[in-house]
Amino acid sequence: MSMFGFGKPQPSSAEKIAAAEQEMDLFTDMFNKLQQACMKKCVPKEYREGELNKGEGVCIDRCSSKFFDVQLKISELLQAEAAAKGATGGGFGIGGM
Amino acid sequence: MSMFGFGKPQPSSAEKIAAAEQEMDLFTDMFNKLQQACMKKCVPKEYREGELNKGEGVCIDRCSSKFFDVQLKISELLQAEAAAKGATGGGFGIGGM
Amino acid sequence: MSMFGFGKPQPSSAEKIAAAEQEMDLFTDMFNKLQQACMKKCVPKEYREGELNKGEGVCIDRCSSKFFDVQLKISELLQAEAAAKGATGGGFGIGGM
Amino acid sequence: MDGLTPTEQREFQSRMERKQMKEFMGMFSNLVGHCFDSCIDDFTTKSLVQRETGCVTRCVKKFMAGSERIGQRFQEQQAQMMNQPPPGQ
Amino acid sequence: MDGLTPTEQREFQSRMERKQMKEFMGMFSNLVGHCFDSCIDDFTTKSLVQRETGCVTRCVKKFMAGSERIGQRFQEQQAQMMNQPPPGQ
Amino acid sequence: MDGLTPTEQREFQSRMERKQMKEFMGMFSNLVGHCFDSCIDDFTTKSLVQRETGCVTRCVKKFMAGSERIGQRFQEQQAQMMNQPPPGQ
Repeated sequence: MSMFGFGKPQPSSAEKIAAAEQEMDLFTDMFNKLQQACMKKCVPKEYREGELNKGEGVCIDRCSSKFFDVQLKISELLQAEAAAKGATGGGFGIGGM
Repeated sequence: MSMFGFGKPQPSSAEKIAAAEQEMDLFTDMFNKLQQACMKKCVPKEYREGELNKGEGVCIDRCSSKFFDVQLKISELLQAEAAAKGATGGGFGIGGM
Repeated sequence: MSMFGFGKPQPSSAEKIAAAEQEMDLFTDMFNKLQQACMKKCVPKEYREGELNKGEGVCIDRCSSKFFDVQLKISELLQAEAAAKGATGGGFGIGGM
Repeated sequence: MDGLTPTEQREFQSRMERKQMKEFMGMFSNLVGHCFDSCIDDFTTKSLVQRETGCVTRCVKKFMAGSERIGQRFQEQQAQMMNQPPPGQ
Repeated sequence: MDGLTPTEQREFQSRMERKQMKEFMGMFSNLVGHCFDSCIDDFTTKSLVQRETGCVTRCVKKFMAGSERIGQRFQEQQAQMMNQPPPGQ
Repeated sequence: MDGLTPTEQREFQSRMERKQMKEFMGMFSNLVGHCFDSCIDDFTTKSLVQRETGCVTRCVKKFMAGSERIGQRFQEQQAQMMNQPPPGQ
């Protein structure tokens, strides 16, 4: 990390790397949450068979679709909240106390 | 951790940064645990209303207070345990096996 | 990871450090999962006594043993799966979509 | 954070910003996971029904209200700990 | 990731590889935790009984099938979001 | 960790120390979360009642006893794996 501390263009590319990493982290986190949520809702834990049966597959498709809707809805709500609080930034839990 | 502040400036400031980061991580972790614990104990998951009602608010206040007490109690117990084990350090789970 | 075996010692030792860190992380993660699983299965949450009683101790020993078996079984299944998919790598969840 | 060179201060600040961003993302994904789990139980449709949308909205509002209240208690307790010597010393 | 020097690109790539390895390990330990929790409930023996081994095998297969299906939906949704302006802009 | 320069060794050691501190903190916050969840269910008072304090004390003792026992099994298994070629090779 210390190797990025030298001329002009470099810090900006260190920032780019950090941003790309964070985006990847958010994707992974969201995928994990989605998987956890929809496996719990759609796949019983008895494991009497190794295949997904048709009902489970359809349930997973709908569950994923609703998960994306919830994600979008919540991001809209947070944006509206942030806008209502003005440009003061944060305003959430520990970050914005 | 504060005892490390005396050597040469370069390693010491890297140490300071690391210590400040760790403290911030512990705060965040504790806040998340507290929130998870007290939302679970005090706020039913039906979400028939968007406001915290009076009972929920009072419950959150008392729950937070008890959470801090538990945190303090456990840190005392761990310190007593460490003292009883003498200066051998660690002595817990994976770190001290 | 195997592609790093070529050039001067310095990048290779940074790689070594990273690999040692990752191994340590996996160990910690597995120990935590094991502890969580076997405390849940073997130790009731009432806490009427502070000692592990004999039954709980025996349960923990067997539970740990079965946990290692499951770990081994699953790693074999994943290896077989990877082999069946050929040298295309990945093939799992987000990494191999 | 005294005694840091300007370069170190910039580095520190940028790490703190990344950390806050990470915390915000963690909070967001927890909120999505929690409100989804609490509000969505009908998989006969592929889009949210009105009842579910309403539940999610209330879930977010209540979570934020609770989060704010817990945050106040947390801050008060931090302040109190600062003004008080640790026990047994 | 344009505008990176070759050294930076190597650094970036090696970090991404470590991240993927970490994700794989996280997935592995979650899978072990989940299938253990779902399948193992008999502590009168210290080795897996046949029923448990079978359950673990099916658990892994089903988890992978589910994971793949969810991954497809996830990718489709990412693709769709790319081709669509964000709402309200 | 052979072949490291002294500077690298120091860096490595300091990272390991930070990691151990992080693990200790993670263990601490898990312990607080677990014992709070198991022992505290009465919110008619704002201070711990005697029953709760006792429960927390036993919870910590039992957690540590269990942790130590599981740690022994974990170490034995690691040692055993070292002395045994992996299956199928």
